[in-house]
Amino acid sequence: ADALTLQLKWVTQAQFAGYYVAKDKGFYEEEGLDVTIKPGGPDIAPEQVIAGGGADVITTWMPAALASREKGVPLVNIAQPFKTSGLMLTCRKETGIASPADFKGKTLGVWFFGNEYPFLAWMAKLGLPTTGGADGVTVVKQGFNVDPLLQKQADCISTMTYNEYWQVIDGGIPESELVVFKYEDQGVATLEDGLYVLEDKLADPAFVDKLARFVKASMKGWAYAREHTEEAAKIVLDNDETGAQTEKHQLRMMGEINKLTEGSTGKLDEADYKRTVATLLSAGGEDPVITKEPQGAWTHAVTDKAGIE
Amino acid sequence: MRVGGGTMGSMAAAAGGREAVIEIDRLSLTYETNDGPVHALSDIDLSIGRGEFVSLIGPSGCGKTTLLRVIADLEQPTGGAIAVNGVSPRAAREARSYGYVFQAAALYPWRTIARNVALPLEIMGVPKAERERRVADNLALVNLAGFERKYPWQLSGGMQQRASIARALAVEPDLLLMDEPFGALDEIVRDHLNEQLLKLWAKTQKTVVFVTHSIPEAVFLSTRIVVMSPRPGRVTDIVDCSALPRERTLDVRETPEFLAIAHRVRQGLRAGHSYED
Amino acid sequence: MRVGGGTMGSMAAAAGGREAVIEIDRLSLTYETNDGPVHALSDIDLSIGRGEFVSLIGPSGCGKTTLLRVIADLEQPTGGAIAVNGVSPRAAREARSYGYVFQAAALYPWRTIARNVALPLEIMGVPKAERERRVADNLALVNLAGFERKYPWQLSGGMQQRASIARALAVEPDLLLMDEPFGALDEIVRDHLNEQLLKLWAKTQKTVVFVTHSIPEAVFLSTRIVVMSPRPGRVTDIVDCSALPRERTLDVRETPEFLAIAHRVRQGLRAGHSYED
Amino acid sequence: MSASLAAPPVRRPRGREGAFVPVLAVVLALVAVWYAGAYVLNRPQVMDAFARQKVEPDFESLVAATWSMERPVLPAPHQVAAELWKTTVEQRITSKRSLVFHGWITLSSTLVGFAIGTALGILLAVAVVHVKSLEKSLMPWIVASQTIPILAIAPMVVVVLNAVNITGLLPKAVISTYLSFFPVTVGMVKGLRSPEILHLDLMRTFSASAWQTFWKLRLPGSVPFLFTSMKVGVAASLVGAIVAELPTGAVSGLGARLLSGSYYGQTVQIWAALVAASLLAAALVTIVGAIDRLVVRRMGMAR
Amino acid sequence: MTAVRGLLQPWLILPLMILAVVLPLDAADPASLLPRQGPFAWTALVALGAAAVAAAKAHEGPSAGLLVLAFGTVVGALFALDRLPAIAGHPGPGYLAFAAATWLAAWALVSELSAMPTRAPAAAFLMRLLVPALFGLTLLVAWEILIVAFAVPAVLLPPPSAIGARIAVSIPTLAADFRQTFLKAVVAGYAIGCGAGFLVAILVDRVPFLARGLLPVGNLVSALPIVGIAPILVMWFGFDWQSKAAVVVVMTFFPMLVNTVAGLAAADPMSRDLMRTYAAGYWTSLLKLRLPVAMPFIFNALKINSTLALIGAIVAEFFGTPIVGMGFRISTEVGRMNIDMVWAEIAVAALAGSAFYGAVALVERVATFWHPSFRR
Ligand SMILES: Nc1ncnc2c1ncn2[C@@H]1O[C@H](COP(=O)(O)OP(=O)(O)OP(=O)(O)O)[C@@H](O)[C@H]1O
Ligand SMILES: Nc1ncnc2c1ncn2[C@@H]1O[C@H](COP(=O)(O)OP(=O)(O)OP(=O)(O)O)[C@@H](O)[C@H]1O
Ligand SMILES: Cc1ncc(C[n+]2csc(CCO)c2C)c(N)n1
Ligand SMILES: [Mg+2]
Ligand SMILES: [Mg+2]
Repeated sequence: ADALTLQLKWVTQAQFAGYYVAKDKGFYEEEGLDVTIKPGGPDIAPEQVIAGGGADVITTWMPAALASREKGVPLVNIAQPFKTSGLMLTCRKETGIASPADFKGKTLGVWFFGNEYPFLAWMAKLGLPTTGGADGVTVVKQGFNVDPLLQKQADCISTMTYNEYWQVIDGGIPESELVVFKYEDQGVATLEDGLYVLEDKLADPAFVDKLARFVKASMKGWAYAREHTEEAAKIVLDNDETGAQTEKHQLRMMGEINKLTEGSTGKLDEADYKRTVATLLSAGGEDPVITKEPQGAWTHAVTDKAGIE
Repeated sequence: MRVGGGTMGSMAAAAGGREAVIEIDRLSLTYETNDGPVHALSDIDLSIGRGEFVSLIGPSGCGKTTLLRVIADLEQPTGGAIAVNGVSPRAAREARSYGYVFQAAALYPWRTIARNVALPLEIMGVPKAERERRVADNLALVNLAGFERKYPWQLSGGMQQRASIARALAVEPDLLLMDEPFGALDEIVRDHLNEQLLKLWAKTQKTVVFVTHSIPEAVFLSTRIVVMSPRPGRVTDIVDCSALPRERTLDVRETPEFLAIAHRVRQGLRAGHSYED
Repeated sequence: MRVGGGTMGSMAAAAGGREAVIEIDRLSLTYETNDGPVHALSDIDLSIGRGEFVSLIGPSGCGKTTLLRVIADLEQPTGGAIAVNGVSPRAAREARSYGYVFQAAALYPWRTIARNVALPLEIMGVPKAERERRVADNLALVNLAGFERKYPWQLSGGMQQRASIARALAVEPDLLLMDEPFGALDEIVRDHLNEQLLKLWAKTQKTVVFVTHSIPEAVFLSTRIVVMSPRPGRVTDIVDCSALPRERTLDVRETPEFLAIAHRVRQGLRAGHSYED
Repeated sequence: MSASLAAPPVRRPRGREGAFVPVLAVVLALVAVWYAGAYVLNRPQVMDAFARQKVEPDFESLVAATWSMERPVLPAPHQVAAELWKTTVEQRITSKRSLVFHGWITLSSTLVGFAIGTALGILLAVAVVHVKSLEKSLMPWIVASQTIPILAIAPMVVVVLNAVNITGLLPKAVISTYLSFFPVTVGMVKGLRSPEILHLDLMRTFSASAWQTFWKLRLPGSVPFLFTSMKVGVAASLVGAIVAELPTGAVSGLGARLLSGSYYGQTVQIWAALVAASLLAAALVTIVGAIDRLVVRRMGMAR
Repeated sequence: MTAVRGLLQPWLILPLMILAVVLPLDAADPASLLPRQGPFAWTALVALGAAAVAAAKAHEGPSAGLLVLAFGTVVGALFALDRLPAIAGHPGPGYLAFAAATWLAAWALVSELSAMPTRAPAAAFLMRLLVPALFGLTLLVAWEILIVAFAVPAVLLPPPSAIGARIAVSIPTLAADFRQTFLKAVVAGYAIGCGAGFLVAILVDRVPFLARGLLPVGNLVSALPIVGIAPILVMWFGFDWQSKAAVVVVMTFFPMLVNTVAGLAAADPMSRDLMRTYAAGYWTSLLKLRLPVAMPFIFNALKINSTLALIGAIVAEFFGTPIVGMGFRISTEVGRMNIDMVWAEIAVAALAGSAFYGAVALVERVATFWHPSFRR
């Protein structure tokens, strides 16, 4: 079987259920593939891993992928299993925030490490400086968890619909005391978990063929996960080597993830791409994510080859 | 061979009826080592009166240092009793009743010579001016004036030893415990310091317990000489020196009394040795 | 006052015309210290022939140890020239031409006495059986048989010093450099070791350079005595002892020749001192 | 100090005999402080919760609530103990839910890293002490190397090592090595230079080679420094192993437990892993200390 | 060492120079032989050859040879750097041989310099700076050549030139980060952590009950993993530098504790006996004897901690900070693939850490001048 290594963006969880399902259910095997899935973690930059030759395919967010492309890592999107963005800003109601207009002077928790681009784009759109002060917002780098909100160290924090948001709820704050702003609703959504490879390797038809089989099997995995939520969550749990995940948590995450993959065939929707690029270009600032329209940052060659419509 | 032994009572008598500064009764000390016990002191009886100058003499390893350390409460006896100034050695030590000159100089390398000598004075809270005076006086006494600002490792062996003598004298204690203080000094300096020590002793009525290997030195300085023998460390003879005048000059060493005493000490010493060839 | 000085040629003559083991020419050494230079050795001329027994005597701090250290290549002279066995001290040291007894015992606390004595033999690659024989012999010589398995801190000061002598002798060098080796020993042991050393010297034709503070010891042992004086360290007299028979017993100390030499040395020593009282 | 007599042995604090009662006392005090801390730190959230239910809590129910929260700021000791019990005794030790399993993963790379680190540290110290040019040129760079934040380069190290097909234990051990060799180097440079001048002179009179001087004098003389450094080194090694578990995918080991616990806000799990790591560290340091005492006794330097 | 110094490098340089002359500089162009590269190439070749000869003779005594060696090294390095862009990604064996020869010459130069006797203290001090600086410069040039010649992706490891350029344009950012991380978190945490370790060691020493109870428990904090405590401390002490200082406190505590405890046990029995004869109290003998003896150990801890503190503060910033600080910048820029900025911060950290360590070492030299390690 052809060997292929996939580097995930984050630790083993339902966010990557499609791949684990495809592996466990033998979908990859059916396509003649031997896929190794490497979990990620904080401080693992999949872009760096692939540049160093540690993986063949990576999952990452498009803003980070495009930024890397400008920095000399020629990443190309070959498939986009996630249709919708799950990123949002979650605030406590008691801070008096009801709409983005109320952000002024507040403290907002943001994930950095390449995840900050959508936020910066949004703030740029709102015209809020991120350097603190009464007229702007104070930004703090948020760690791995939702403590800043629970501890009232920040007025709002970044959350994913499928994960951190529920931790806030579990932390004892009822939904009624929360205000959430989905990036999707604010018109600053950017594409999340897509599949990327290095551009030069696409010149090899054998590699493209391998990728096509991989994408096909993966999408089959995602479809299976949507239909068998509980089984998929169970599979993820089995693959978690830390043994720290709980079933309740993964099941709920699976449900939320399924909402995000809903409507994607795997083929990148050019309109989504254009919207993402436009959002990023609008972010501006002294250190913009991307300075110009990227060229050749995506291809349909793989999905076409896989026979995906 | 035991000559000067006896009970506490007879010892006190030997001390000339004076108030006893040190009273030792059937004292013994055994060190435990990896290859069996070492009987460093065995059944020692000794009484030393106020104002006496007692020398300990004996073959190397016979327990002189150990005995001095017991008096100074640096070692715990494993048998018998001992009193210093009528109290336990510990109480005496805590009352700062004595000054001790170690067999090795034991100077602190981070202090200059002057500050090494000043160390006990600092600890005892002697005011600065007085301290400086005493340091200067005692360094001059041991002929180290001019070396105040040197560090110990910059001095010769004999100079280090003299510095440690100055340190003990600076304390001006009533009881002086000295472990071969003049071992590394040449004859001239040694004679000089012997005279100085005798003068000091006569003037200040100190009690001195003095370990030496030099028979003439012992006879010249002492009111009594305790001869010891090793394995186990015992007292084999106590030689009285009252035949010599109390005020002595170096000339006394030529007198027949002196030579007689020296001879007796030498006999005692020889008896304690294993090889007579 | 300079008596035994002179040029290299005359010194070689003083060495009795024999092949010179140590040749020192206008040697000087200055230590740099925090408060100015110390002139430890100044303008030393000395030649020592093969088979000689030369004692260095002088007031504390006059540079005896320093001179010995220069010969042993432990200190670099700041002026003049020196040759040991016809080569530089460094080459001589690297050829393991000498054994050195330090003023302090310098035993390694993690080695037993036997292993301390064996240390140089291990380093020189002496086979085990031979090593054990030499260790046992030399410990017996210094009367430390039975203490093989003790650690240095379990010995008395004098015993430590004897262990360090045994260590130097075990090397069986042709040239022995000894810095006050018998300083901490009682008279009896000292006499005994003096005789042993003299026997060894006579038997093995060693050359010995010997630092001591005891005038009788120096006279008893030496073929020549070098008298030094301090600040700066100089040679003030070289006393020849050929008036005494080469084979000596302790009785020689009563002879008029002996007393005459001792007197001359004492004069030289006294002249080097600052206080004549 | 001035060595007129054989340098006497180092006197060491008494061993652990009879340590039980004092340790128990200190641990009890610690637990008491911990309970108090749990109350104080968890109180605000508990108050909020009560306020939501519109109840006025009395002290007892406050205490009960602060000590039994599902997501406490500081879990109470018994919660951590229960979690520890659940993840050690109640799991097969081969199970990935067992802390013993994860502890072993971390321990193995700690030990490998520590062994290499100690050897490297001693080696560097020997080189620096013996080769003059290295002291001046290499030592500053050894120091500089330690100022590079490992977590920043750890991913790069792992990526590079992965690229040359070194995976599993070794990349983690490399990070452990990196952290643990430095204390050993610094301590040993000092230790190897600490013999008395007189003792070195003695070696010179024997015309001993540098190698002989090292084995027979410098090394034995540096023992107190060596073991002190090794205690710090083994602790650093454990920290390194745990830190290195993050960029290696954080799939197993105590570091992964800490991280995933943190990521999912499972405070009790974090604290259980923390306590496990601490116990492991204490055990390692204690073992090094025991070896220290053993060696010192064997060398005849203990009284 | 003398053998290495006198012989090894020159004898390796000469064959390498021959290889450099006969093999192509550019793997893509077999005709790119060094002798055809014009006067600069010839100058470099001759200078390097002269340097090799000078290095071979250097052990005969300090002389103008050192200048020749330095000149050859510099010219060789300049030439290697000059040709670097042309051969990027496809270095020829001749080029690599030339670079290796230059590197050997630099090595010889550094060992010659460090073997140079320096009597005046000022010159010795200068040497202490010059030698490592030269050594570092050599490393940087080698790094630049390797990275560019083998076309290592800049996202893995950028060449020093790129890092230098980045530093030049980012001074204000670097300064702000330095202020936040070093001047606030590190300094405060180091002082408190070392102080606490020291005080607990004294406490443990003073109260034997605690020595047996607290020391084993103290070992518990020895390896509190920073990954575990950093989030907790952020929770307790907030996002700003105070929580980083707290992490530094935890990290520096144990080395200080262990070293101080060991140091306090290091006084030899006779020195202690002397104190006993003075009936010196606990504090007196601590102050006058045991602390001075413990100083070398304590300085060990201070030195180890000087670098540990910096690592601790930087890593702690991975777990929640305001958007300034060296650790924040590093983790953020890694995610942004601005690896040159990451290395710029690392360079600042290395510089600051080395200076910190150097300062501690300097104080050590002054404070424990009496220790045998400083007396030769
Ligand atoms: N390392 C040193 N640094 C500075 N000065 C020193 C050093 N060693 C010795 N000296 C000085 O050199 C002089 C000679 O010292 P040396 O040890 O040779 O004397 P010595 O004749 O052996 O004396 P002693 O009989 O007391 O052992 C002394 O004044 C001493 O202070
Ligand atoms: N700490 C120790 N442990 C074990 N044995 C010891 C210890 N200290 C001394 N001894 C032994 O006790 C005996 C007496 O030693 P001590 O030091 O009192 O002799 P000394 O009379 O002072 O000899 P010297 O004249 O050589 O100094 C010796 O046999 C010695 O080996
Ligand atoms: C340093 C750091 N970076 C990102 C995230 C959040 N996060 C982790 S994975 C992911 C996308 C998929 O879950 C996001 C947003 C975090 N918690 N910590
Ligand atoms: Mg003694
Ligand atoms: Mg001397």
